[in-house]
Order: sequence, then C-alpha cells, then structure tokens
Amino acid sequence: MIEQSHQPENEELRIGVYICHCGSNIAGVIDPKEVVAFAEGLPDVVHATDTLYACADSGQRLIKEDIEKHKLNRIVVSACSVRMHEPTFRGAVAEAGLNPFLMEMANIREQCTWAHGHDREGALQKSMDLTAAAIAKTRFMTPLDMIDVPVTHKALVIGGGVAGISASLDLAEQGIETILVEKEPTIGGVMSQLNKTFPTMDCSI
Amino acid sequence: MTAKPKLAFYWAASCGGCEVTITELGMRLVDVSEQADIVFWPAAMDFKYDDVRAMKDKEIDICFFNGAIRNSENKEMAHLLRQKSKCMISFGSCSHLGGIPGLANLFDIESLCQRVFDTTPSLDDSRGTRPQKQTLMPEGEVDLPELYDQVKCLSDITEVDYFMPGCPPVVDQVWKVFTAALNGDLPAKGSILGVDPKNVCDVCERDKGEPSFRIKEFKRPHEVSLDQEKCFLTQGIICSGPATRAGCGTPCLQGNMPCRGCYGPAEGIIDQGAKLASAIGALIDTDDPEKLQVILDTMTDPAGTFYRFGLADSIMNKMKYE
Amino acid sequence: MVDAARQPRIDVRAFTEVEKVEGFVGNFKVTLREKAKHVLADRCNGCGDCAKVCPIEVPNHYELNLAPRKAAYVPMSQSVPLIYSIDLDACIHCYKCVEACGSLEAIDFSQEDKIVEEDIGAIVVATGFSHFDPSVMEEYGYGRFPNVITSMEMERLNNSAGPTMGNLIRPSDRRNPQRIAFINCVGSRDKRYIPSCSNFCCMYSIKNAVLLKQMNPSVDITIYYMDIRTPSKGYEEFYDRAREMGIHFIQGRPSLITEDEATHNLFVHSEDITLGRVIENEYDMVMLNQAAIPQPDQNHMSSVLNVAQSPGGWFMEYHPKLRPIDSPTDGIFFAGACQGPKDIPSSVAQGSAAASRASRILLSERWEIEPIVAVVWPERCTATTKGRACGLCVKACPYGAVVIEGDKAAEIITAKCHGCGGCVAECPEDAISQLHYTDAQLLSQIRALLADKPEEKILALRCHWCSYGGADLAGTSHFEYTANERGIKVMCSARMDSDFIYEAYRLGAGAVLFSGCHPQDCHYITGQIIGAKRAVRLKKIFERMEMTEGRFRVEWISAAEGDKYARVLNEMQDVLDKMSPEQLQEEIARLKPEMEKRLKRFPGVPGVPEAMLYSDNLVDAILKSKEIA
Amino acid sequence: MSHSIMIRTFADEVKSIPGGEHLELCYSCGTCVSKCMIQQKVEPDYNPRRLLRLAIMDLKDEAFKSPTTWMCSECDLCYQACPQEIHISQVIAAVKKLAVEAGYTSPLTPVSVDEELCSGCGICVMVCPYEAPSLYEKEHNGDLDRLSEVDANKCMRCGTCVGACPLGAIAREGVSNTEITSQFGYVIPHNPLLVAFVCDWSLREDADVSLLESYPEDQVKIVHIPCTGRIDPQHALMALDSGINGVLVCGCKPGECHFKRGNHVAKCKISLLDAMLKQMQLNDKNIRLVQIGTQERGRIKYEVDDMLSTLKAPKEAIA
Repeated sequence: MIEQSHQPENEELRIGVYICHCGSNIAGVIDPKEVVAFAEGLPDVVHATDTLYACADSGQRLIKEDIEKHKLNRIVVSACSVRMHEPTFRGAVAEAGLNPFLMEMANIREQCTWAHGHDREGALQKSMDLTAAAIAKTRFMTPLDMIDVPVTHKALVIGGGVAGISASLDLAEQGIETILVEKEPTIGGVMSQLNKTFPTMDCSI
Repeated sequence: MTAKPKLAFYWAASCGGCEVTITELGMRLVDVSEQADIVFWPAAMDFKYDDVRAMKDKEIDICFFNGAIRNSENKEMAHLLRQKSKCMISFGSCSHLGGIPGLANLFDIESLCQRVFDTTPSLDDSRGTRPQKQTLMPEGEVDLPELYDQVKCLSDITEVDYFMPGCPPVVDQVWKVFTAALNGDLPAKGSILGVDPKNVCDVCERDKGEPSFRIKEFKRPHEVSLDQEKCFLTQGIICSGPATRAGCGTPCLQGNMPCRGCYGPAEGIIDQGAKLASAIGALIDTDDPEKLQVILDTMTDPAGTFYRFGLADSIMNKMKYE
Repeated sequence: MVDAARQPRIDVRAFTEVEKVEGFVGNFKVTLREKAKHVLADRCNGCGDCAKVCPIEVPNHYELNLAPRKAAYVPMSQSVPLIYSIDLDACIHCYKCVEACGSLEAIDFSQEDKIVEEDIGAIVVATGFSHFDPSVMEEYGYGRFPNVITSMEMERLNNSAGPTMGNLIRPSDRRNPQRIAFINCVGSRDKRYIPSCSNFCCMYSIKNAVLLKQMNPSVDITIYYMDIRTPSKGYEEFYDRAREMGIHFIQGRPSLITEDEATHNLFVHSEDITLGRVIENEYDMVMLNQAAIPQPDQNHMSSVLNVAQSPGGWFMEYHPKLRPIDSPTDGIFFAGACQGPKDIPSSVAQGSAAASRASRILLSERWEIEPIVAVVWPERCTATTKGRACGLCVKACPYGAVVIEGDKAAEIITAKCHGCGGCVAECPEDAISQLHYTDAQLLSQIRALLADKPEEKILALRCHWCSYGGADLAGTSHFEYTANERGIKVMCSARMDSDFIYEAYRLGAGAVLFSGCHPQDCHYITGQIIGAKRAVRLKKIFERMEMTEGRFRVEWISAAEGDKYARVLNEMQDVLDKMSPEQLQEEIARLKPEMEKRLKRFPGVPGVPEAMLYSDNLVDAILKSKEIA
Repeated sequence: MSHSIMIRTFADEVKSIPGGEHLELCYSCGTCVSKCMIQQKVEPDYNPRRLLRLAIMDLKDEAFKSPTTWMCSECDLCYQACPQEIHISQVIAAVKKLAVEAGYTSPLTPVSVDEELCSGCGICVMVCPYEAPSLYEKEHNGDLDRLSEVDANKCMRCGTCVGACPLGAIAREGVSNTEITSQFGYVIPHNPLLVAFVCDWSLREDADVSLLESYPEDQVKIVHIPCTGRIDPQHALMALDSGINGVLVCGCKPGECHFKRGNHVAKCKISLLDAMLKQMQLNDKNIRLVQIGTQERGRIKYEVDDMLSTLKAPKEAIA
C-alpha cells in the first residue's frame, strides 16, 4: 500500500516556468513573453522564460540546465496537450534528478491558441490563467514513485487478418506465447479474399 | 310617335331570383313601362302561352329569357319566344351557362330522381314516384313536360343574341342594359352585356397573395373566421374570382364571402372550371402524393366548386353528352 | 497464413470471439468464446467427406454470396485451420455427415460454445475493416442493375480460386464483359457517407485493371477517379504501367448510372473535368470501388477493450504521430485497418510495430504504472471516528480495490486501483485522497483559474480520457469557441467532487461544465456512472436554488467530439451573454451563502486550509501581475 | 462569441453571403456538372464546378458573366449528389446576388406580362418558385391599377405562372396559350391519337428524346413545354374535345423537378382534373401524368406504347 507522501517540511519552493512558442502555433496568436512577464510576478516562481520549442532537444536541455542552475524543484511547461508531451517533459526533469511528478503542463496550444485563433486577447488571458493554475498545482505536488507490477508473458492478438498474422508471427518469433483469435472459421481476413495484390502482383495467400 | 318597344320576360328552369332582380328595379320599372310595353311576364302578370302563340313572328322586340333548359316545356317556350322575338337575351347564369340546375349533369337522371323521390331525408318513406309524361286527371289525360336527362343552356338549343350573366344579374347592370336596349345602344350581336372588363380580382380590394404562398388545407367559409382585408385564397378559401368575369360589383366579397363564379368565365378563358383548377392547383402546398390526397380530400366537391355555374357549358359536359 | 499455423508458439483460435477484457497492463484477464463448430478440432482431418455428402447448399458469405457452400463447410479450400464446421442454421439433421466421417467420429452435434479465460500480458488489436454497402447510393444502381458489382465481388469473379475459376463474367447474362468501368471513391471522400479517403482504393482499382488487362488485352477498361493517390514506393510507377497498358483514366466523379433494360448495359454519366464536358459512356459492367468502413461490431469491441474511437469509428490511437500503434490504455496496441484504412504493406508493417511495442512489456519481468492511485487517511474514516465504516467507497470502486475488513478503516489495494478517483469524491468524510489529483491541488487550480473576473469564466471539468481529448480535438480541428473557458483535468468524471463545483460558484464563476466520457466509453468501467449520478444530483440542487438554466451543464463528450466540445462551450457563453452583468452578479451574490453552507466541511480536509491560504495570496499576485503585464 | 471575418477577396464576399459559406470545400469532382442537364441540353458553357472555381480564384468579372450564374434553376439535384455537401445552388445564388448588385443582368428573356390583360390577382406571385413576379400599382385612366411585373434577374422561364395565370396575361416565348393550342385540337384537320405534353427536362437521355420523336405524327403529337408546371387542364380538355383520344403529361419524378416544384404543380392540377372527371363519370384514364426519374432510361417508350394500346374515347367509358 502506498502512503500519502508529504512535502518535505519547510522546503523552499523554487518554480521554473517555460512558455513554449511552438513555432508560430502558440506565438502566432499570443506573445509568450507577456505570459513570461506575468508568471514572473507569481509567488515562488524563481525563473520564467519562453522557448521556441520546449520539446526539442534544446528546449529540454534548457530545462535540465535551469534545474541545476536555479536549483528549481518544480517545473511548469505551458505548451501543448499532456497527451502529446507529458512523457517528454517528465523524462527531461527526471534526467535532471527531479521527481517526474513535480512537473506540470498547461495546455496553451490545443486548448488555447488553436481554439481561439481569432481572439488574441482572450487567448492571452487564458494562457496566463492556465499557467497560473499549473503553478498553483505544483505548489501542492509531492514526489511520487511509479508502481511496479508483474507481467504475464503471453500475448493475445485479436483478428487473424494480415496485420494480426504479422503481429503474431513477430511476437512468436521473439519467443512469446501468442493466442491468435479470429471470429471467422478461417484466418486470412480480407486479404485472403483478394486476387493478386499490388504492387508486386503476387498471390495474396 | 313610334310604337313603344315590346318586352317579354320568361323563366325556364330557374329559382326565380332573376325575376326578383327585375322587380328590384322598383320605381325605375315605371320608367320602363312608360317607354315600353311588357307583353309577356308570367311571373308578374297573368299571361297565357297562347297569347304568345297568337303574336306575330318577331313581334316582341326584346325577350329576357332566364333559366336553364331542363324539360320539354322550357325547350318549347324557348323556341316559341325565339320565333316571336327580334332580340333574345339569355338572362342570368342558368340561361347563360346552365347555372345551379346545370350541376345536375354530374348525375344521371335516375339517381337524381332517387334522391328527390326516394331518399331525401324529409321524406317519410318512398312511394316510388317518378315524373310521368301523361297523368290522368278528372278532366281527362293531361300531357306533362318531359324531364330531359341533360340540362342545357339556352344557346345550346336556340340562337341567342346577347348574354347577360349573373346569379342573378345585379340590378344596376340590369338597369344599364334596359336603358341601352331602350335607347337602341346595344353592342354587336353575341356580346355579353352588363359586365365589366377582366376578372373579379381586378376590382377586388383585398390584399393579394404573398410570394411563395401555398394552400395547405381547403376550408369552407363557415369553418374559419374570415379576414375582411385579405384575399380569400390566402386564407385557404376557394374563391372563383380569378377566373370569373367582373361586373357584379362584388357584393359577395363585400359581404365577406368568396366569389362563387356566377358571372361566368372571364375573357380569354375557355373553360372556367379547368382554368380555376389550373390556378388554384398551382397553389397547393405539397411534394408528397399522400399529403396531396389529404389536401384534395378537404375539397368536398371540386367539380361543383369550380363549375358551380358553368358545368352545363363546360368541355367536360360536351365530352359527356356528345 | 500457413506460417502462422505452423509456428508452434502461435495458438490459432478461429471461430472465437473476445467477450471480456479485464485487468491492466501485464495482467489482463481475457474471456474468449470459442463458438461451437459441431466438429471436434482434434479429430477433424479436413478431408471434406462431410461436405461432399451434405445435401444442403447456402450462399457462401466468403464468396460474397456469389457461390454456394454446404451446411458442413470450410469457407475456402485453403482455410487455416482446415477444420470443417456444421452450420446449424442451415442443417436439416440428416446426419449423412456423421456417416461419412465414419470412424474419425469428428462430428459432435452436442457441442456448445466454450468460454475460456486466459491471462494475458499485452493485447494486439487487429480486427480489420469492412466494406461500405453501395446500395444506399441509388445513383449507381447497385442491387438494381445486375451488372453493377462491388470491388470485392470483382475480386472473387476474377480469382482463379473463386466461383468462376477466374473467368470474369457479368451477372446478367454470363457473357465476358468487353467494356468495363471502375468507379473510385464510392462512399468514401463523401460527406454523406464516409468523409475520409479509404487509402488503398486508387491502387486497388489500378491493380484490378492491370490484372484484367493482363488476362485479356482486348478488354477496354476505364477508371473514373477524382484524384489518383499513389504515395508509396513503387505505386506511381505501377500507375504509369497501367496507363501504358492502355487503361483509360477519366477524371470526373460519375453522378449517375443508367441501364438499358433490354441489354442490361450500363451508361455512366460524368463530367470529363479536363474537357469540362459532360460525357455518357456505355459499358458492359461497372465495378464500384467501395469505401473501407469500420467493422460492424467495432463499437462493441471498443466497449469490450475500453478503447476510444476516432471520428469515423476507427479505433483511436494514443497520438496520431508520436504513438500511432498504442491505444490510450497501456498494454493494448493497434495493428492494421482497425485504426484506419490501410493497404497490405502498411498493415504488415503495423503488425510488426505492434508486436514490437507489445514485446517491450511481454519481455520484461515487471512493468511500471502511474502512481495516481487513491490513498486513505485512516484517522478520518468513520471506522475510526464512529466505529463503523460507511462503505460508500467500496460501492464506488469499479475494481474492488477498496476493502473494509472488520472494524478497520477502508484500505486501497494499490495493484487493483486504476486511479479513477470515484471513492475520493464519494467519501462523505473526505477520508480518501488521490495522488497527483489531491483536493489541495485541484482547489488551488480552480482558484487560480477564477482569480480574474470569475463571473465571465466558464470552468470546465473534463475527464482525462474523453472530454480532455475532445477539447484537444476541438483545438486541433480549429473549431473556435469562447476563450472564457478555463479547463481543469481529472482522470474521470467520478473524481469531480461536488465541493469543487460549490467552490467554483462560491468564487463567483459564471458557469461550470461537468464533462466526461459517454457511459459506454468510460475508461474505468462504471466511473462515469458514479460521476453522472452526482451530476444529476447537483443539477437538481441548483434547480432548487433557481440558478439560471445553463450555468451548470453536464455533457458527455468523447475524444472524437471536438465539434461538440466547441458547440457546448459556445452555447454556455450564449447563456451568460443573455444575462445582464447586474443580473448575473445579483444571482452570484444570492447563491454565495448557499454554496458556503454546503462547503462547511470542506476546510477540514487535509491540505485544503493551506491551499486556501496559499491561493488567496496567489489570486492577489495574479491580479497584480496581470496589471503590470 | 462571433468573430467577424475580414472580407478581402471575391471568394470572401461570396462566402459571407448565407449559402456561400462552403464555397472552398469544392474539390472539383464534376458530379454537379454531370448531374445537371443544362450543359447537355441548353448551354455547353454551363458548368457549376467552374463557376465555383472562378469564385475561389477571385475571377469576379468572369463569374458574373458566366451563364452558370444566371441559368441555375436551383433544382438542387447537384446538392443531393455533392460528396462535399456543398449547397451549390446557394453558392451560385450568392454569386448572382453580387452580380445583380454590381449591375449585371440576366441574359435570359423573362416571361412577359400583358398589362392590358393583367388583373393584378397575384396568382403568379404566389405560384412562382423564384419570387420573380410582384405586384405594383400604376395609374391608369386616373385610377390606380394593380399589375404584376417580373424581375428579369429572378425569372427562370419555367412557365408555371403562364399555366396558372387565369387571364392569359403572362406569356413565355414558345409556350404562350396560343402557341400551345395552335399545335393540336380544333385548328388541326387530322388530330393524332395522343397528344403528349413533354417537359424538356424529364427525358435525360438523348436516346429517349429520339425514341419519342420517332412516333408518326398521326399517332403522337409532342408538345414541348419547359416544365409540367406550365400545363393547363383546359388544354387537356380541349384536346380530348377535339377528338384526340388521350393526353399524356410527362414530367420529372418528385424531387427531381428542374424548377423546384413544377412537377408538384402538375400533379396537383392533374389530380384536381381527375377528381372532376370522376365526378362527371368520365374516364380519367385518358389523361395521364407520368413522372420519369433520371435513372428511368427507356420508360417513356413504355408509357407511350401502353397508352396507345389502351386508348379509348372518353365517352365509351361512361359508367
């Protein structure tokens, strides 16, 4: 069972904030520097900057170096969707020795500049608020450890068409026991119904 | 001093409304009688057919003949009066177009008789009566007029000089025609007298239809509260005004009732009912055959509506009887 | 096919369906239904004697119903596994097959479906695609004009293993067609049916044209197309070859096919775009190149596997560019056309890719999962305070991960907890928290979002899997909506605590959106149901408070419904726009005491007082900082 | 929240007019061009796809002068067929609106109103699918006379108003009342067995048109009309009255009228006429309306043959 972990007593918060341009995807609608200026005025923010592509190697390197240089212990990245780059930035802060769960993203691309392209002022205000909310969350974030689970070494492939057969063969050839399930009485799928196939015009079966 | 012109009035198959119109001339009739002699007017005075038979040919100057030709008596009198008159005026809708009696042409004679003598709700029970050509009276066997199986217009059986439409012709138009006739101002033979140009819509003051107006349901005047200002068609009420000759002075419209078409087809219209179907059919709002049938079903009697006065003069009538 | 059958580590289970998938990465429990074949697999030797004697013939679905099969059958002679089945829907129980099978005794009419459970570490989904039925497009006359056929029918009609042994005939009179038209994009790239491109049909129709031309060079073939798309290696060259062979290409999408009743010849009406002229050409046969569509049971499979569907119904990958093989659920991967139409090379490549993604897990001894699980403060549980646990947390958990033993406080079994947060929000004593989504964290976020002009803002609570994805898709598709939206993410609508919503209104929020997955899409089995019940309760409470309708809105928005997300937000903005500022302020002020009343216990939650204190300062800083900026 | 879109180009202008929004979705597949019959039957330069293209490419002047701008009758067959669901007729209407605002006028000759005959009854205003006619007042002998006038830029020449006008005040070249009635009936010494009023759009295939024209004149007389909305039941009755045995009205299938609703108008008129013939105990089978779909190749011959073989004089059928 996992214990509720607590923030170390009297830990001084040192938050680093990164506002991504994402080329013109974000910077084409709002001025990231304005968000930086805004973030600098918030409590515990010791470093805020904009960056052309936070997810690029250079962007990640910047964050890692800043963690060292400014002794940052919380990171906020205002960039794209967590579905896009949360693993990237978690990896980056972890490499700098920070617990990956002390990084928080604000989605100012998909859910802001892309959705409010014709309302620049509205998008700017929203970017600031989303960044502030991420900063607020980091204030109460605690280091967390991944949970470790065992693995059953057996694969299930659902569908016996060309993709399923290919996956099954590759799995099996790596030594993995594989169950290939097909709802029809024969495997082969659509491919087996075809005459010759392009571009080599060989037989499909 | 020349002799006063001689006038005759006769009613064949009609309701008598046309006769009432003439009496409605009131004191102006006195002027007429000063300028002309009324030599035959069975509805008002005691004349016998034999009096007419006794006249010389063309002795009557003008004969106003109202009513359709329904039986042998109507026909015989029409021929007789034609023979005795210089000028024959087909007076009123029945004589002109068959009128209301003409609607009988929708049915065969036996089913009409069944309705009248057997199944009319006011009858206690049928005695199977049918009109007879001869009947036995104390004085002996009498010949009765024969009922024809078809109602005809006056012009169908004899030559007519002028037509004067209306059910009945309105009194002001009658006076105009009388004055013109007495002054010898009648137009070319075959003309229609006592009418105005174009159609009823031309003189109707109501607000006309709007673009893309369509009829979703036909209603009868008693089923709705009618707007005094708006065109009847836009209220879903069939109005015969578009295909009907002007001249009546629109008493129906002023009484907030739609035009019934008694003045007959306006100039340029060959068949009043078919033309009305063409105009009003184009206003029906539907693109679905089933819905169309539902809308048509709201019109209880299309032939009776579109040919209310003109059935006996219609092409369909010709197709049926010729 | 044969390789798969021969590979000893592949266990081919044909005629089998997946009924249920439970568990998590490395530890799935899968229920399979092995449908009864009425033939014993270990005894059948595939000799086919049963089929020879079977007197019943029914259309063979595998041959697109162009040829018959028996009630005792294999769909094709090369079936893998080569085990016959008895189709009981067609069988008349004459038992001739039993006789023919003789001493093998492979036929068993008493056989029933078998339910099997398997422990699985990772799953590759390769359920493939289906074909659009062109009979709904009346303009092409499929189903009414006998000589209009589909591309799959064409496959069987020119296949040497097909019903005509590869002799292409036209259905109306069995003559060999001389003039054949192929129509591309039938149903696809068509907003009325399938808006997307089906990927492989261009090449596919060129392939069939080349094939027919090779078999009979005198055949005249015309391909009607809108665009020819040949993006992969060797494809353009193949297209060139087809042109050189004399196959005609007409750019122009036919609007209509008419048929001569006597000859059953067909007339294709189209514009020749290059000429700008309407043309009408006569053909003996027309082939419609049908769109690829998701499998008819794709929705069902999506529920069984708990994976989302993209617009169009295909399975939705974790990320279209960066993680195209992964499903959003760890341990489940997609291969082939189930994720979107694909040609054979891509499907094969994806099969390999999925195998490789899966083997990362399958070849590891252990696997790490995110620690976003629930934790209990035992001292706050009623078991401790009142001597008896209320058990609401146990009821809320879709996984049985919360247990209460005797008079002890509730406990979370971490390995079973998926981290939906339902128990956290349901606990009346606020005795449970969720790591990484604590009340303190979420509260400070809410207060930061509503710091500036809260009455203009629409606070949107979205679940991670669906509605957050829907909001992403709205952005990706550039569906614009009001910039007054302020989004906050939790894992599941089950975590959306009433207190958050009361707090938002107490702070003066203009409107609040409560949005999660559709019930069948919920990533946590029944998490959405818990959230939905709470949302309904809240709705009633706000109704009783006479809150303006629309200021609290509950919507289920999937990751594929970007348009809906944008529409809902714009509608909510309309609600606010319809109120005058005074009216809104008056209502906010009127309801504030009501909200405070309901939030009485909230400050007692561990972390919340600190969060309140902190965010008061933060709000000041935000306002000041905005002023300067 | 609404965002005002800047209008910079002609395409923007078209898109800013309701109906024009989806202009740029067009991927030039040509479905609209071949679904439409105008190019095939009337105007070789008619091409909706190209008009959309002209608009997209800001070729304003060419777009305004294009016959497509003026000849689209908004039948919407192309809209139903468009895979991009572009409401093409509305896009064209948007271009036309701009063209009219810019002072361009329709090259089509509209129907004409004879002021001497018009009574201002407003029937034409009500029946027109294009809102082309309107009523206005004009001084005439000191009185204000109400008359109808036709907006030449709106009139598509379907003739529905011509059929409905009670006084024959509206005419369209080729199908005025006298031009129709001079082709058969009382004025012709030897009338055919059958007179067929054929809508020019109902026979999509040229093959069908030639089939129809192959009947000898003494069997079938074809009266070409722009739309079955033009028919007048009077003409049908006159035909029968003058000794012709049958009248066939041939129009487009419901939903496929070239002029929006002319085929419904015809259906209504013929249904009314049928009802009256039935009341009169006349055979209503001798007047027949057939509505032919775009895919019903060869049906016209079947219908004409069927009618010729069953024709009976109306009077023979009296019950």
